[in-house]
Amino acid sequence: MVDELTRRRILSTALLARRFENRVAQLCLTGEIPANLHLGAGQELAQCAALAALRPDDPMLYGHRGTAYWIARDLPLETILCDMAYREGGTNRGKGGVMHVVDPARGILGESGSLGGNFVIGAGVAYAEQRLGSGRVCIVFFGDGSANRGQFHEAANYAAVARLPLILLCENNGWGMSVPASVSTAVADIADRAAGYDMPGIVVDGADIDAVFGAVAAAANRARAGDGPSLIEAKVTRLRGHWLGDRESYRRHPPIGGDGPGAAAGAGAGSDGAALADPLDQIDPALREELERGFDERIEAAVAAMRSRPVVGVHTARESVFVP
Amino acid sequence: MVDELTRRRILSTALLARRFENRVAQLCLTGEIPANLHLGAGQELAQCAALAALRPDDPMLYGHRGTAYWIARDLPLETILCDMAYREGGTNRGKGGVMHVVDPARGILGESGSLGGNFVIGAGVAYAEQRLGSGRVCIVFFGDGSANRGQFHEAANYAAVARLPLILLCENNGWGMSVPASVSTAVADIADRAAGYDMPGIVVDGADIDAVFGAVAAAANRARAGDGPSLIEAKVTRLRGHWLGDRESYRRHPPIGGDGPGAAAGAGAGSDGAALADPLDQIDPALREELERGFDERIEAAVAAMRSRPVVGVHTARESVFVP
Amino acid sequence: MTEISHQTPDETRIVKYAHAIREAIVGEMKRDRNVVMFGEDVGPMGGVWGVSRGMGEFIGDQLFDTPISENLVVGMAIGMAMRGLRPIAELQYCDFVFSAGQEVFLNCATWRYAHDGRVDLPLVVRMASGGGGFGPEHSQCTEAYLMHTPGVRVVVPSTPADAKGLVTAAIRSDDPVFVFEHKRLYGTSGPVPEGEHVTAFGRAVVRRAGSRLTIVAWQDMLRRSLAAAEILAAQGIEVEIIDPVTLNPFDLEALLRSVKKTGACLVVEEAPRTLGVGAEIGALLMEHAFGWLDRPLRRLAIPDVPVPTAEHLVDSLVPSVDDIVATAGEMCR
Amino acid sequence: MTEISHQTPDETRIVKYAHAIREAIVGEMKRDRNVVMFGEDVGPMGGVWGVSRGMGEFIGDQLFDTPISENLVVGMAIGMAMRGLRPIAELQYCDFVFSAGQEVFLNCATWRYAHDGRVDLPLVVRMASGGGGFGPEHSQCTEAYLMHTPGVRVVVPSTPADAKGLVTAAIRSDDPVFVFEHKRLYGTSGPVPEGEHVTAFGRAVVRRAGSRLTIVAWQDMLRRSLAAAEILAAQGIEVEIIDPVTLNPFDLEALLRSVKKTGACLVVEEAPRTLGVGAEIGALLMEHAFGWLDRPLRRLAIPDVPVPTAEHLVDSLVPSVDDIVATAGEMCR
Ligand SMILES: Cc1ncc(C[n+]2csc(CCOP(=O)(O)OP(=O)(O)O)c2C)c(N)n1
Ligand SMILES: Cc1ncc(C[n+]2csc(CCOP(=O)(O)OP(=O)(O)O)c2C)c(N)n1
Ligand SMILES: [Mg+2]
Ligand SMILES: [Mg+2]
Repeated sequence: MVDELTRRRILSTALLARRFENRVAQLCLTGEIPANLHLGAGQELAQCAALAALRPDDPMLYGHRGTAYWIARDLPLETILCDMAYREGGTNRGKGGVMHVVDPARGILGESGSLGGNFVIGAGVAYAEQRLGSGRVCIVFFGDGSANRGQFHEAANYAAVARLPLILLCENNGWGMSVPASVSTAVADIADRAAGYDMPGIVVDGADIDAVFGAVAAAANRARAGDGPSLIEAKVTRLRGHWLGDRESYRRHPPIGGDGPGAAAGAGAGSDGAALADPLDQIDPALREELERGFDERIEAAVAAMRSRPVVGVHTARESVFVP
Repeated sequence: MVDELTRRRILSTALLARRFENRVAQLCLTGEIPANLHLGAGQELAQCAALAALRPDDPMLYGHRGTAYWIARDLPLETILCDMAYREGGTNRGKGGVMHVVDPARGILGESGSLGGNFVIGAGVAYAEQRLGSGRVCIVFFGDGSANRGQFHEAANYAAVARLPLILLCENNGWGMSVPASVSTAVADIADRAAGYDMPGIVVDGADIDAVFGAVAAAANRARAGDGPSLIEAKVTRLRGHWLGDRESYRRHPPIGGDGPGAAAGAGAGSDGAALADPLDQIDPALREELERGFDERIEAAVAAMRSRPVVGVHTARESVFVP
Repeated sequence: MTEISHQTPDETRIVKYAHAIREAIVGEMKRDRNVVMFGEDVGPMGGVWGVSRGMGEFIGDQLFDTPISENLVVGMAIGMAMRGLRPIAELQYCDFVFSAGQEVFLNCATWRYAHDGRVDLPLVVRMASGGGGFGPEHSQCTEAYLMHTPGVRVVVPSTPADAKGLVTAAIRSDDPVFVFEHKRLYGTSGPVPEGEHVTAFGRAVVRRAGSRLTIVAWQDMLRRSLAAAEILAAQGIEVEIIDPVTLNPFDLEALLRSVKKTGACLVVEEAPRTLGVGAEIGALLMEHAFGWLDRPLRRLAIPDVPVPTAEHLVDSLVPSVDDIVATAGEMCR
Repeated sequence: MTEISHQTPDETRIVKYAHAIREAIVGEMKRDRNVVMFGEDVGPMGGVWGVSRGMGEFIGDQLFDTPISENLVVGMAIGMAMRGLRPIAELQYCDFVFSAGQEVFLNCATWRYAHDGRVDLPLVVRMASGGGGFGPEHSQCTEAYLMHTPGVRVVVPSTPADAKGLVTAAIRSDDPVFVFEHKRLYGTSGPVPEGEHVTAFGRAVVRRAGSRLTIVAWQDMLRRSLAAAEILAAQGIEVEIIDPVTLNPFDLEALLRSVKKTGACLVVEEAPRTLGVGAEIGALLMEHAFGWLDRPLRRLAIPDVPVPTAEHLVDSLVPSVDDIVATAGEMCR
């Protein structure tokens, strides 16, 4: 069981990420920010609970879904916005945008834009932590669709052989862009693959903070003790389509609209046409109100700060290819 | 249980492949043929039993170990020798050598020189057979080491999803070149990975003809019935090192010499220093003698035929890049 | 932006590039049931670029989604091609030739050769190239890598008509063909012949005739070059613009014909300068046109950096209409 | 075959190329425990090319075998490099840059850039290139592909001394460096400085001075060019031979200096002609040496076909000493 303080932190981070994302979606719709975010709505609790179970500097290779990964590591909202808006004050000055937010001191190592890269790179990170005796654990977040890349296999096998301190955290939302898992993936549970690497494979409900936290904490203990990697699969819901603006016409039933920025940003309907359950709705309204207090001000302050920053100059495009 | 006729055919093919390989090794040692064969000694029974359970035109992507795959498909010894010797009369006229023997009418489709290619290409072949309703099954032979390539994963997953008529036949000899499976592979049984793709995974003793034949026959029935792929793992022994001439100095104990061409060609010692058991030794000597009758004459005739063929002309090097 | 002039002036049906590709695919699928297309999100969604949108009738039979498994996507195409199908594999971004690197550069390129032509690979790989806003791993123009690879054909349609004609020809080809579809062109329109339309490989097209300078460009750089040519014409400088149409085979004769006339050549491309296609054109001109050239080759290309994400950064790196006008102007001074 | 003349004439210790590479690795491993090397069969076996033979003392700590997982091998190097190690990954054949295509061409090349230099990748990928008898997927010289890829360094040592010096420099470099080790050179010998020896990147070396023609060649083609130069000298033709040493960075100044003197250039390389390194050299010469060139560039390379398996077929495709003599002779007539 997650202690109360931690639970509040997880909920608060997830709520902030959601509210922030909604604001980002608005900024995208007005054209102020380029609309290339993959919305994290529905998956924040799992992401935040997992990171809460790790140390603040445990290295991570994050997934492409949402902003909670960075918020959970206390990266200022302003910084994230500046990356999204290609402004000074972000982490990658227009070169990487929202795909390549980076801050090594916070364990945010960046992302492979081509899916699969994070697995093998994460194995290398874990190898380094092990060899340097840092006591750190590397976590790789990935979607169920990405688990079908060959790199998953190469990394999982070697991580197990070398007992690397690696946590493979699958956010299984049942979709790879427009393709349902049933069409792309031979097993319902990605965790079933763990047996093929002699590592633990655990399925948890991604909306269940205790379950996610517990599984990741156990995996981290195991990894720090030198007992090797774990595969954890959190079943999550992709509430609002693949990208901002995805109307999910590929779902069998027509999407059902909602209200608020989320509705504009995506469809929010299950493949059976039913509205999808939002894990954040389980939070007690009073607690939610309390936790969300001040969020809008923080977000608006970040937006204002972002707006005050200049767009990155074109000279940056020619920098950073090689170490000077 | 394999019927008597089939058993004799399997044994006879395996014995011929061994005897042929020994002769090839001699020709390599005298420099008449370039020495780039990966010796199949120890794995022939598994290879021949597997192919005996399939139809003669079922497509195959063979492995790099030995010549039994082709002999089992009645490719003339002379043809194989000509490919090895870069002479006219082979299948690839010096372009592919022993790595790329090909004869589509016999289901011999060639080989990916880079390991892993055969898995995904095999999936495509199986897809085509399924779609064309040919009733054929594609078999991919591969080593335990190759099972750590990402393509294994991508192909296994999709073959299971699409219920492709595919048999993944792992010849697990415990080695990938100089690297023992314990150092490279997280599971002792490659077949354990089948669960991750919801397909049957069967381990058989590669020296047990009935077991191999039975498993492949069942997998073929399954595949032809539209029930999808299978992973079969035959435990085999690599009797003579990775390549011709491999003295296996990387094994913990010094290699123990034997006699005959095999000894010159490789070490033939287990990692514990004990001599390895040759599965062909289980054959009743009288039966073996009977089956081997005429082999030497056939082999010598093939060698003579090979010698009578001209080395391929250099013009061939500029042909066959594109369809004319 | 200037539209690329059409090849068939009598043709009046105006169609989008993406639609023209779809027409080619649908036409060939109807003609031959062994034509099958697959890739990530090509089914109900119609592909990330919308090329297979509205092709629902083929789903399940000749059109299907794959897992996110690029090695498999290209590898399957190889296996299917060996056994009588005519596969069309879609990669969402042409950067992903490297995600299936072994299958593309080793297997596709060498299988037929290694097996002495006993196995043909009549396969097509379709991919989206170039553009801005997608980041370093989703924005490249990787055609030079393929052009350095013997054994594969490389096709770069610049007009909707060529898109239809080249994709049709690619599907009918018995060799592996890599089709680069430029992201900025999917939405462009132009005249496209109705019904069957096949564009031959290896025939460059003079997109604009002129006497002072030969510009070689394709796809988005061709559009920019045509726009630049208008501006240059207003300044009294008539440039000739050659669209190679296919890079393998490459129509050297057409290039030489033009350069013989103009005496100079400018290559404009959306790829890193070093060993971009322009390098080969430069070397070829040295070898074959040394006597006629009165000015050195110039290359406009991306300086040797990856493609950034921000569009304004991309714009600062990729040759612009202004860059072309300036460089061509200098060359004609 | 003529041995490549050494850079340090006072040095008399004669060492093999493979051994020189090992010296570099061992030296750096002793100097810095964060230097680790891994790959398939590099441990107890010492590598397919014997480079790590006799390095048993490092096994388990700084030297280890990996599974047959090329994506992992390069991907791990990236992750390790991010976190303070200095990884050296061995790929058995340089064709296998495509087996780890995504990691090599997308991740290695763009990670630092996409993340604005906040993460460095001090990694080395060592690979064996060229040769004959290994077949189309194990014989290529893939340096042009890497040279077209901004973000990675490309190193082509031709002498044992350079092998030691460049591998040392590669390990110390904070950028991803791809080291091409030529199969036909592993067994060649030459003088190699004892102890620490670092060869700077980006400085071409004049391997033979001459006035009539500049030949650019590296590795086995350099050896053949040197042998050809002897024959040409006997005919009274003195050619200058330039070894670029590294292809990225490329020493343009050295090339121009030589061509300014000789007025002509021949590139000899062991890769497909189209968009081989020679193409870039041709284009560069057009751009920078147009006025000095009195004869067109010539390129000797593999015609655009894959590398076959049979050695005599390979020999018929790869530029030979005779080819070089003939072409250089023609150019100097
Ligand atoms: C190698 C590669 N193939 C395809 C893509 C395009 N792509 C980006 S996200 C995505 C879907 C990913 O699905 P999943 O891993 O389940 O993550 P989710 O989007 O569901 O969070 C695809 C196909 C890519 N970036 N890289
Ligand atoms: C992608 C790739 N990596 C490495 C090699 C070199 N190689 C050839 S055979 C081999 C070992 C294969 O081991 P395994 O699959 O177990 O088959 P075995 O040799 O034991 O029969 C290696 C590493 C290759 N051909 N392709
Ligand atoms: Mg998903
Ligand atoms: Mg093995």
